[in-house]
Amino acid sequence: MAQTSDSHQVIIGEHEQYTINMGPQHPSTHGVLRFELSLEGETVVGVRSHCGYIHRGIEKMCEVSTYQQIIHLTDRMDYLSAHINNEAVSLCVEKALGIEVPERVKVIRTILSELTRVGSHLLWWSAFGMDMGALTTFFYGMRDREKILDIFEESCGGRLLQSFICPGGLMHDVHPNFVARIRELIPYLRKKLPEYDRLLTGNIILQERTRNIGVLSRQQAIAWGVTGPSGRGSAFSCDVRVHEPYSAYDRVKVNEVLYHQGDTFARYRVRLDEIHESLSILEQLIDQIPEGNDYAVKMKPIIKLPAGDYYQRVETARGELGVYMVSDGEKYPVRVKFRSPNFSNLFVIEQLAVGHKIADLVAISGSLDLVIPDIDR
Amino acid sequence: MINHPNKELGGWQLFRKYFSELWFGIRTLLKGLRITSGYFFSPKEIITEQYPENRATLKMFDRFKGEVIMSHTAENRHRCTGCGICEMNCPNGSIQVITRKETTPEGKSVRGLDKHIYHLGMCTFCGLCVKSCPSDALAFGQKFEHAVFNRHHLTKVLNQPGSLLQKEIKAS
Amino acid sequence: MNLYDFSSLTQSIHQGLSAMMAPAWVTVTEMVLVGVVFLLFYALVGLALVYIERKVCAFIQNRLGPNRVGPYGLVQTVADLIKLLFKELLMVHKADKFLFNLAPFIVIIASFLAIGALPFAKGLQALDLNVGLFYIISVTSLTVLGILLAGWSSNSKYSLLGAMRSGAQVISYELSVGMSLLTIIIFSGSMQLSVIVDSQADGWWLFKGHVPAFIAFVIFLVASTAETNRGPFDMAEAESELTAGFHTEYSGIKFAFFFLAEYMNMFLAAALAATVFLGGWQPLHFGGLEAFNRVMDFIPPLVWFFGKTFALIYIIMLFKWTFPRLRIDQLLTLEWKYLLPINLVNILVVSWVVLKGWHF
Amino acid sequence: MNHNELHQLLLSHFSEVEVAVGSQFIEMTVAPEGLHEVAKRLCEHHACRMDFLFCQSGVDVNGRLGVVYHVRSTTLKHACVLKCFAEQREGAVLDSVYDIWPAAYAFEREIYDLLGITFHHHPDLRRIFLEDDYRGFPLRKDFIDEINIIHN
Repeated sequence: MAQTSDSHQVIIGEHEQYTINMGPQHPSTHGVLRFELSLEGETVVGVRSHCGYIHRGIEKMCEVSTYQQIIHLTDRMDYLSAHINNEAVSLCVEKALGIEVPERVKVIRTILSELTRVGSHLLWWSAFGMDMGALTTFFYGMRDREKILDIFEESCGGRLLQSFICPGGLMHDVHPNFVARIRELIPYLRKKLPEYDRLLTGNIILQERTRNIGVLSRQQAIAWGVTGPSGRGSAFSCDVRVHEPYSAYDRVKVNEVLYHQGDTFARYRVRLDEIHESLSILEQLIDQIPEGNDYAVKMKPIIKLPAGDYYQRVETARGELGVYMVSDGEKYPVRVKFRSPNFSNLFVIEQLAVGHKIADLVAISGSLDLVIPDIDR
Repeated sequence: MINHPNKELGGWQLFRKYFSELWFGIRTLLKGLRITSGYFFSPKEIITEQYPENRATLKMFDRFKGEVIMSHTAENRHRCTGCGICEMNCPNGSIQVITRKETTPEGKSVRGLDKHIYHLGMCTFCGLCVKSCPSDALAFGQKFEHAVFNRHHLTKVLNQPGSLLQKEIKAS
Repeated sequence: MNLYDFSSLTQSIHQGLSAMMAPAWVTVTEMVLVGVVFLLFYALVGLALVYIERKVCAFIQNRLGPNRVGPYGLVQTVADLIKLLFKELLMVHKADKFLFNLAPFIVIIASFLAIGALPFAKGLQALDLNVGLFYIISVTSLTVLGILLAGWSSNSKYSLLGAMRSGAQVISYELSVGMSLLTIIIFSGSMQLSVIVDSQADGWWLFKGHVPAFIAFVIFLVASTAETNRGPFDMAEAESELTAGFHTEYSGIKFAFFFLAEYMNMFLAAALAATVFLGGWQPLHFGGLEAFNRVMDFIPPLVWFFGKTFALIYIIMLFKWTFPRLRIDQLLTLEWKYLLPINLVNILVVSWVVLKGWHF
Repeated sequence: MNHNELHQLLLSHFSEVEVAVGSQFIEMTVAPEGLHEVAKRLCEHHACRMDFLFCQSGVDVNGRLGVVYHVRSTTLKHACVLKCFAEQREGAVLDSVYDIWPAAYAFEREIYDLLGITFHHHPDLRRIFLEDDYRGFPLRKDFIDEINIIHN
């Protein structure tokens, strides 16, 4: 098999680069995302990310949907923060109509959002462990997330896509077991979380692989619009729950988790700490659900927003979700734009990964917690 | 395994640092091993559900959204007036309501339900049809084993053949 | 100790055969016999290990593991093997056909060769070379050749990256494996595996050799895990980075060969560690506890051998399912900055201990 | 800085721009030629310091294509909206604000892809979601897709 002809001569230069496609089907892109890597040996010298493999045109679909129908589309953007996405649209519509939802609804919405956040971060932890090669974490995280999904299923009827929060309140009242189940969940998770730390956080291999890898400075985070836990790992204080409280966040104490290192490990720790933080928010709220059974205000069958444009920000598990709605007073919106957190977080990877190894790229993209349907929408 | 440049450290300190790091590393690894081996030796923690075997005991939550159903009474009567609000509310067009002219005993001509067609394959379980139904005719069923070999089986007619409107509900 | 001596059995087979045919034919027949037995053994151990690995990881992960095919899923691996046999053998466009097909065989032959020198019980050893230990080390390191060929001939960048990683890794960790075994060679004064095992009749080297032997044991476990490309050192595969590393392009039975060889290498590493550090088929003996030692003697040596081996395999599996994967540069740092220097110092200490006669 | 103060500030500093008080934000409407300059001042002026472009949306309202910038100051905690409408529908061109807010990199590619507004000086203006040979811009109101869009 010796190749003797001159045309096959391989020139071995000092800076020989080659291109490799990571994705669209790749175990660590968590969906159909493609990184076009330029490599020198194992070192990444350039990343170009290509998305759009599952672009469904949700924004276009919203233009032919009534405001109630938009809700079920938002479930499918960032499917790990389905409740929070629903809440964003509901809040935007309510703001436009000038409706004040009952206190009880606000508290329940907040509880659901925090549960979603815990569930999402648990799943992220599982998947991040997988990315790093610790295969067992996946099952531990999933096992604990299952408890949260059970709570959702009992109240909302769905495990992943709930369509539960709707303009005007909730689709229906929460299940009578709702409070009791959350009261069980909090101590259970409090018991299991130190286990996560012992298994993965403290592990020397993980620390070595994540410290000083993919350092995102605060300026970079702001300039590129990296929000959520990824931004807070770079000391970018961007928690909408703190800065612009919505629903019932104004009555609870929310400690914003901030780390200053900006590396992969900082982003990792922000997320784990946020689970603790969310649990403490849940603890504060779970006793505050007002008595009664009003779960929604009466809405007209066909909602027509007054003409104008409206913007609502909420904090999903991955960052700031913005809903920008333009209405001309008809029953369909003229334009709905979702400022999805992952879409902004993705492109910063092109800076972070350069100069690191392929294995680090996996760690960095894992620590940014990308959910591809949210990027593509 | 840490690769810090420690030029200012003396030989002995470097030596101590080397071993303290080594020991730290080993200790963290052992901690992890204790957790996994702990789970290995505690079979009570196993959470796998043996699905086809536990079918008899497997019960979904009451509100589980398996499919849209129309409940019928023992006399084969449903509550659907055929108003078509569910069809209007469905975001995916998975519901088609086909009505027919009916004549009441009083001789009045009213609209009655002929076929309530439901495309399960297109349904996204948003719950708008169930919520918006003025006469509570629709509900969510608990069935979740929907796999079929032919896509056409996913299109269902929700009202049973020969079923009539319940007496207490006024047709429009 | 004389309860279970297989040498009389093998002797009688040899004599029976000699009475029937010419010496040359006797050798051929014996070789064929041994070959067939080892092939069966190889397949059996391979299948068993795949099953055990799945069950172990399932229990670690709060799962049940395979439980559909056969009782407790025992036949699952056989079913998988049948599936792999029926799968299409894919060939990558412009791949080097000859090398592509050769690579899995090199890998599997390398692991197969080493079994011959393993002492399973007294007298139950196909090849009792006087350089047995050396033979096993050299033969198992042939695996890397197959991996490199597989990566190179696949005409795929992922494969090539995996193969290159594997090359760097195996060559470095080979040093540590050899060095840690060197301590026992110094202790026992021989490279012949049967002699090493016999030298542990009154106690295993792990216990007799003080701390240095323990350090060597730990280093051997780590280094041989790395040498067999198992997690957390599975750079060559690195599922989340390189999809499947060097065997990305392989399918069907050729993939199964790689798969089987990986498990066989793990078995070999564990068996070697058990033989050298834990006394091989020698039962557990404590000085002064005659009654206890008697009871231990009654347990057959094969049980001892496989018991020790599988205990070590369990530890190696636990490594894989607990730890995150290292990065390639950290992997090499671990070897060259930690394992190798410690190993060298360790050998010095061992020589000192042996010179002074401090060991038991 | 509260709503009114910001309004006064913007009125005094951006005399050439139309500043209005919206329901939620102060809304500024700027002509395409002044866009880049106004954006730069918004970002760099010591009293504005709008350093965080948190949303940039392309819109097609009243038959005009435009871009809406939602910007916020991370230090002074105030936000405002900048609107800019292109002059014509076909071949709509605006200046890129990538050099001011790098976050615009992705947003502008998305707007280019779905609404067909070209951005001058964008480093890598390609389609982001749709394939490169796709014809038409789906988010435009006059976009017609007989096959895939169900009109109710």
